[in-house]
Amino acid sequence: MITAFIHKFSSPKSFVNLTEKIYPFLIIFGVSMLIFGWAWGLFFAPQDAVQGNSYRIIFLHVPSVIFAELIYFFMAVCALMHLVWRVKLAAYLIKSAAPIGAMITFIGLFSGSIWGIPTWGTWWQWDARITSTLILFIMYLGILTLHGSFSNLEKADRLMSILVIIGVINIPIIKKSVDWWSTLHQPASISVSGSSSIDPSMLYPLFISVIGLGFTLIALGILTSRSYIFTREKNKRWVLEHV
Amino acid sequence: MLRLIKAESFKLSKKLKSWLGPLLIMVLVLIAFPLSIDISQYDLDKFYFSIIVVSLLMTAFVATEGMFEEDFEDGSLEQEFLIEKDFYKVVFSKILVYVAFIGIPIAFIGALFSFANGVAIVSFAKILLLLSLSNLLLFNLFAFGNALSINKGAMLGVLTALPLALPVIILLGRAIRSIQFDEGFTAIIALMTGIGLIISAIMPIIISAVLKTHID
Amino acid sequence: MFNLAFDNFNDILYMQGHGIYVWSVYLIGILMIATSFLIANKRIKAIQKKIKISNAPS
Amino acid sequence: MKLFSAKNITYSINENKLFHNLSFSVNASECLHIKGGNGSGKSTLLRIILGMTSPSKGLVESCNQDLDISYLGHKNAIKNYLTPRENLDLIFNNIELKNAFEWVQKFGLSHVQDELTANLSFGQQKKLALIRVLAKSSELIVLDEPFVGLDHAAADQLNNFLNTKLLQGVGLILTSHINPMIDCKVLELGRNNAEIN
Repeated sequence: MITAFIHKFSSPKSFVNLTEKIYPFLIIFGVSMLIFGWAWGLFFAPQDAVQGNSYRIIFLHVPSVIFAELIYFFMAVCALMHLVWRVKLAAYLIKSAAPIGAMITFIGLFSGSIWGIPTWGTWWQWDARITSTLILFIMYLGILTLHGSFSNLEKADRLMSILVIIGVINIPIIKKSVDWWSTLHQPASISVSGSSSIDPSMLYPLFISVIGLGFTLIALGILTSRSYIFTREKNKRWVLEHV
Repeated sequence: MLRLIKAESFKLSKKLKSWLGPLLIMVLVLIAFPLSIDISQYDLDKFYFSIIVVSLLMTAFVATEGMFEEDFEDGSLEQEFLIEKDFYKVVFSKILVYVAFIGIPIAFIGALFSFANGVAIVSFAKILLLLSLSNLLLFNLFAFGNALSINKGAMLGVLTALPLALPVIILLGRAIRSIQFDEGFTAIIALMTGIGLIISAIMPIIISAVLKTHID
Repeated sequence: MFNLAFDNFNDILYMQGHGIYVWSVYLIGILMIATSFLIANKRIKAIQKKIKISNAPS
Repeated sequence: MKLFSAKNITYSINENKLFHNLSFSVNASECLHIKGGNGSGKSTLLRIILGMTSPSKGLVESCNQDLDISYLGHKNAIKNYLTPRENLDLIFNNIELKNAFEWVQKFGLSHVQDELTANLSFGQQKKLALIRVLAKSSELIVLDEPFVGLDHAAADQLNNFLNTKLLQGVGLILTSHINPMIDCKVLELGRNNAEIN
């Protein structure tokens, strides 16, 4: 029953048809929210008492890091769907989401490093959050490389799904263990985003940019997955009719 | 199961470079690292354990390289599939044999060298136990990486399995500190034994699924 | 809430010495996201063209 | 007695169909010869029968859950850093081992049985690989191009052996581009269609 239901609503054809309809709304809403949030954050939000103006990187950095992890989580759900119910679309989505995840993780790492220079005086710290984000980045690359190394694409889909699931267990473990490790020699001296104590005038634009980046990334995901679905199913009749 | 363990040990004993190579690398790294630091300036026993961790990682990688590759290439895996219908026993006994024949000797060498570098004699057994357990974990994880890329050699496997080894390294570092300061060692060893048991039970299931996908 | 935090355009660029960090991060971030949109669009065009050519009545 | 049956098997790689809606069955004492050009999917079909590859559509049913199968594919499952004797030791238990060494003599491998397999000729290695199938008692024998690399005498021996096995009630499936001296059903794989004669 469940299997039949899932397969009916997860055909690549209906996915492409649906996403094509909602794409314009997503991209317009996402980009305008992003512009609004960033403009607010960059020009109108007050200066931070401690960090000065450098904290304005937060409006790009925090959304990136959030989606770096959310995208991986999304991929893990897809991987489960692919392995348990053999949903082809799920594998296509993993493959198209991975480069976006890698890109946004890179932006998160990069913005964090640049932010670190004026704030901590160093661009790198071995604390739990940064280390696990770096590992996340490496895992995205590993997933992409693994998928690229097979000529039989169905095999590649399955192995990639297994790796994604192993990775989703690994990320929190690394985070916890680094935390545990670093509390041994020094208490965590730097907290990257003290989100609980943040002022509302900074929180609103941050919230808006998270939503904006989220919708923009969904739109991007729709584009990449569409091109990938066409590539994989180029011999199917519905693709011919669609193009 | 006994048949598989016997066959694997026989095969490994005939492949000189597969078991002697990692041992030699372990010895070489342990000799070479102290030479590359100015001993008079630094306190060697402070650095020594990080050297052991690095060489453990390297040797575990070298030792597991091509673990399943040969059996995949020459078709032995297909034959095992026809007999067992599953790879769990094959994988389990292979990892067991590799840990017994390569992992534990490496741990012994590591413990011996740290003993030679001024660690108290009571710690020798502790370090041996600790390194053997870490090798059990590392071999399981790298075996997974190797299984993923049996069609393309080991490099890809390293890339995908190295992040998995990170918690093990952190745990190892923590345990070594506990030996140095002589506190909380039993708790950490108990934790590592628990993780080791769980991993060696679960990893073969995952690896077996990977291998099944490969012969498909 | 919507009072400009800066006095003039130069202040916005300079941000009391932090401008170089802030603006370079945003510039590179925006460039990367925009480029991925362009690449995705280009790929879709390419694959559509390829499918059309390979299935054109000959 | 039916050993196994395949129903409506379709297999496709990367959305390209290799074969479509194949149905056949093999009984005890029956031989199935799978023919077809290069890349027509002969080996893949064998692997589907063995349960290694899962078909895109369709069903393979063996009538006995643990059907004893001997298989020899393109990969000969021989360790070339071991001698033939050690290889056989690795594969067989004590009872089968005696049988295996009889075949070593029949194939004239006695004088090389303690040399490294890597130094043996292609034909000798092929014979060694065949012993895996010959010395084992099984209900179904599956062979992928068994005659490639064999000399006349060995090919005759193999034909004789397979014929006696068929009489004993063993099922046989093989692919070969030369016709074996065995009475077989023929399954011809072609482009998107297949016929059984």
